Amino acid sequence: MHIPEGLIPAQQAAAWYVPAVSFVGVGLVGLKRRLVVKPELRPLIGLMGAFVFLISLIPLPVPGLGTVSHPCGTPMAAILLGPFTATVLGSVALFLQSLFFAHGGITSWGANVIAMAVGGSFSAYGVFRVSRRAGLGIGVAAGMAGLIGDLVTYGITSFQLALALHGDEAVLNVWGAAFASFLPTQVPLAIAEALFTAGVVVFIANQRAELLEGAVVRP
Amino acid sequence: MIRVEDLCFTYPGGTVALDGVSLEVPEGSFLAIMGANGSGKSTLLKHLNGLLATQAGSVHIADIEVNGKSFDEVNRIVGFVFQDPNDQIFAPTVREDIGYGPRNLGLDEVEIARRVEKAAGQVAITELLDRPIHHLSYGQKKRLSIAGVLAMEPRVLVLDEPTASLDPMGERRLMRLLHELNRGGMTVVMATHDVDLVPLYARQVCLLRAGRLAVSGGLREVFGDQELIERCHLRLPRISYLFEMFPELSELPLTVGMARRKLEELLERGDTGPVSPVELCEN
Amino acid sequence: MIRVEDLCFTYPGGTVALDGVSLEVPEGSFLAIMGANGSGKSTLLKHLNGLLATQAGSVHIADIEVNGKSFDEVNRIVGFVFQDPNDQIFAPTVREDIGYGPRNLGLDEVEIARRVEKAAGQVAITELLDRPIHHLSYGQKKRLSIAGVLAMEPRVLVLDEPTASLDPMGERRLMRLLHELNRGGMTVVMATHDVDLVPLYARQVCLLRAGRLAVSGGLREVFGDQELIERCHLRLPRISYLFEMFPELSELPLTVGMARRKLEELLERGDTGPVSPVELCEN
Amino acid sequence: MTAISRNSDGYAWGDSFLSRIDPRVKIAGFAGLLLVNLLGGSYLVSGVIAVAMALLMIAGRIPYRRQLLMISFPASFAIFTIISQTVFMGGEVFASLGPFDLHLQGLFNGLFISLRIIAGGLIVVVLGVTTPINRLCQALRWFKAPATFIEITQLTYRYLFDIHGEFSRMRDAQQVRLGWSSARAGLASSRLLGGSLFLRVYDRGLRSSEAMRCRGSGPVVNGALPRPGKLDILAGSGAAIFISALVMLAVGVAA
Ligand SMILES: Nc1ncnc2c1ncn2[C@@H]1O[C@H](COP(=O)(O)OP(=O)(O)OP(=O)(O)O)[C@@H](O)[C@H]1O
Ligand SMILES: Nc1ncnc2c1ncn2[C@@H]1O[C@H](COP(=O)(O)OP(=O)(O)OP(=O)(O)O)[C@@H](O)[C@H]1O
Ligand SMILES: [Mg+2]
Ligand SMILES: [Mg+2]
Repeated sequence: MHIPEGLIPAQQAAAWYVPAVSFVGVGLVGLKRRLVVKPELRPLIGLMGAFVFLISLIPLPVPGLGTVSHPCGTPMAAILLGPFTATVLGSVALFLQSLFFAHGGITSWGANVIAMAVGGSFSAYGVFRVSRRAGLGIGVAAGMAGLIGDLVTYGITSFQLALALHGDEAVLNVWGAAFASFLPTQVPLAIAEALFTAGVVVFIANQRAELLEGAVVRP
Repeated sequence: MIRVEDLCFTYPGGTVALDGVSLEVPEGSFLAIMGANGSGKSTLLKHLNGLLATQAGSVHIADIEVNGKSFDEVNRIVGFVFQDPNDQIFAPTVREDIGYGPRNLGLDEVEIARRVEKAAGQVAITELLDRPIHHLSYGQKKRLSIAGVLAMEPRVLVLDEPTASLDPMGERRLMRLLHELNRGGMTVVMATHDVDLVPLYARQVCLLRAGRLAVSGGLREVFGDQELIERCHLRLPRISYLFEMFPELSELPLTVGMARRKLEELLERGDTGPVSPVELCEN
Repeated sequence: MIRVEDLCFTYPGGTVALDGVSLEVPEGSFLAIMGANGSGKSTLLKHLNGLLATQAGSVHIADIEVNGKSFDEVNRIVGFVFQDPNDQIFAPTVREDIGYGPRNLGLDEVEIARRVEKAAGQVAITELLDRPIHHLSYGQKKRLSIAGVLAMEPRVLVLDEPTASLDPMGERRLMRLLHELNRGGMTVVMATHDVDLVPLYARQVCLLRAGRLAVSGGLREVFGDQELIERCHLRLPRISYLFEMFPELSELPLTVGMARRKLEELLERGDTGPVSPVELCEN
Repeated sequence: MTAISRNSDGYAWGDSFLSRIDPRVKIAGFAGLLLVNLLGGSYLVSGVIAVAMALLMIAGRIPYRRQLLMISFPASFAIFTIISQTVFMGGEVFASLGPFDLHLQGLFNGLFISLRIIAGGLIVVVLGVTTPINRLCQALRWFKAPATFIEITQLTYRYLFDIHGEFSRMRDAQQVRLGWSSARAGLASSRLLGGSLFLRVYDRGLRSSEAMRCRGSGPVVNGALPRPGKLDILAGSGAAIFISALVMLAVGVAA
């Protein structure tokens, strides 16, 4: 789930902004170069951005807490386009969602970028690469990437929530509690994300292998 | 068969697309809806099968009120052909796309196959049946989109510019097919910009202008008011303009057949040459 | 201006869409490409600006060979209007979409704004300039897709069925505009199914049949062979059929204007009534 | 039932005094509000902001069902906040629930943060719902946001409607041919829809990128914004006065 506007206190919001802006900045520079060399990448990038937007907007209620949760979509983007580009796409999706659906927020954008865009993309990409190197099939590798990317995102988000709302408890305890309380929703969600990521990647590998250029590290 | 009462529709952006349109289409009619680009034709048609939900006013098809609840029921009666074929076709191959509707009607496989063959034949795409749909030309997609609806054998056929992008022979075939189906009792409603075609086939015409019904009635009523026609961004059939050279005529002919009879009168000649193909369907 | 030599093209699915087409279009021509659905018109046009890469044969525009390397250069010369406007327009609003091409030509903002206004006026969508494109009717999208190309003021204009889905007044305006631009020196190539329109504007016609050039030449040459015309799934202009009632005529008239003169001859009348709008552009 | 009737940004393209205000003024004003909301540190400040935003929405005739829907997401977080604060904050215990002690001060703090969330959510909603994306991007460009970021934002936005459009068109086309009239048909149709959606949108995207290439393949750039007018100056000074008042309120409460 994206952390809404106003939840994180100002100092922490600012602190999350620093790494978020750095990652997005590096991603933007790389992406700009990519678009100069390969302008025909635009539709795929726009499409993935929109998919990340839509996928991370599918609300599923978390029982007992009143909040909603959702898959991320960044793992799939990271597999298809690389982690830095996926980070940019995630950050754009978060920006648009906060404006048009009050889903996430402007001051909490930095925190959300770190969790969903950076965390989701890089962990998924790493898992995908490692699994492919280890000789796993493309579907299995993508599924693992989806699963881990999703769980990492929620690990970071619950840490951010814990940090913002721990009150007088130790942060780590609250983190544990938050993570545990989201688990009943998060595990099925992570599995859904895994299946979805695997499905799309396999589908593309079968139908339009050229879209996967570079992403598929041969085992 | 179709009763539209006081229909209004405003799009989310604030464009008023329909503004109090009322219309009565008896069973077995052949109605042409005409009007400028953006005058609300597609919006009106999309109400006839519940694709757009009424905001004010009501639509009845065969005495069923069209709304979310009656959607499936209405769509068993009404077949709808979209303006852009890319909006309408979605199955992987031509055969599957045509068979989609019949299958959902619960027909058995033999009947489905029969209908697919028949509909494909009607729009002359039989040899394309096993092509994937993204390997079709635009006009071929257009034909496919019509076949998919014909295969459902609806009682009412609503078509949004069915002849745009068809080649002339395809256009003629389609119009004759519609004419025949209409004679067999099917109610046909089509939006079109082809003023030369309308007098050949339609019996009732309704003209939209900026979301309002400018006029509705028989051919003579509608095409009689040349000034209104032009205010609606239409024109008379080309053949009519030819006869403006005879100021003594009280009525301009609208089709080749009419023109011919008129000319024979004018020339006081009795002989009739061979009948040309465009005249055949003229009513 | 355009030289197509022995062009062949086979789609990945195995469909042979072009099979040895050669064509020479001098600067300042107005060429209509006609043919049945699926005869290869769009495929041919997409070669003229390098959208499809030649598989065999060659295409030259203004003596530049069209290929991947010359793509941008060629597209500064050739403006291309797609058959489906939904494929062509992509910017968020109408204004941005029209301005897209001029901006990429490196023009300054003032000039861009001027061109946007002018092109929007030419296709009569000035009052839609600030609409988002997904709030347009199909015909409005069609107009926009044409405006986006006009704003680039290309030397060659290639249009794939530009008049489909335009209302008759829009159609007439567009054709007159093309006629004027053509008079100003622009080379115009359009694929179209409208046989009634072609004789009014085009000076050269080329007929495709199953990927081959069936005939290419002036109006008389092409429309003279009625049997060939019908084998290509076309027909004569409607007005011509009217004159089949005069078997003594050696040549059927193709436009209202021609018909009128012919009729005046036949009736041996000298008086001319008021000139009708469709005749104005007749050449 | 169709895409068109559910276009979520319909309002932004409509005409209201809120959507006419220069987006730069709006962004500056709303950024100020966001900061005050976050730094103000009092019920009063966030409460006043929330009420003011609600009034703006009513004055701007933003469809109220949408308001509720939009604000429901941040509101759901409020519940979570209240629970966690009540449990984890120290201070006076007013009740206990199983292993957890419930603290009064935590409850109050939770309520305060919730109010801040609601106020913040409302600010963002009002900005988002009254500013068409292209004007927003124009303003962002003026504020020197990276060009690539803006371009990706526009591309993403455009494809949102492509996906949404393609999805709803396909679903409409299926419904019209009775693809959703029974559970079985619905299952088959949804499979068809899911399988084809990605490729269809991609194909459409590919075609529109071809079209872009024909016209020069640069990024879609918005023209410059017109100079601010009377309404903008009025709105800008209104916002400035309101924000200063809030700041003073915040300082007063803190003192
Ligand atoms: N993307 C594609 N993949 C495979 N085959 C195609 C593709 N596009 C067109 N074809 C086939 O190539 C042939 C020529 O198509 P083309 O689009 O050039 O026809 P056209 O003359 O433009 O027809 P229309 O009048 O319907 O637009 C047709 O038989 C068509 O089925
Ligand atoms: N999805 C939409 N959102 C907002 N406005 C729309 C939408 N679709 C159409 N409109 C507007 O509603 C009006 C009527 O549109 P409609 O599509 O019914 O016209 P039409 O008569 O079918 O035109 P055409 O001949 O171009 O197909 C137009 O002004 C159009 O701009
Ligand atoms: Mg329409
Ligand atoms: Mg074509």
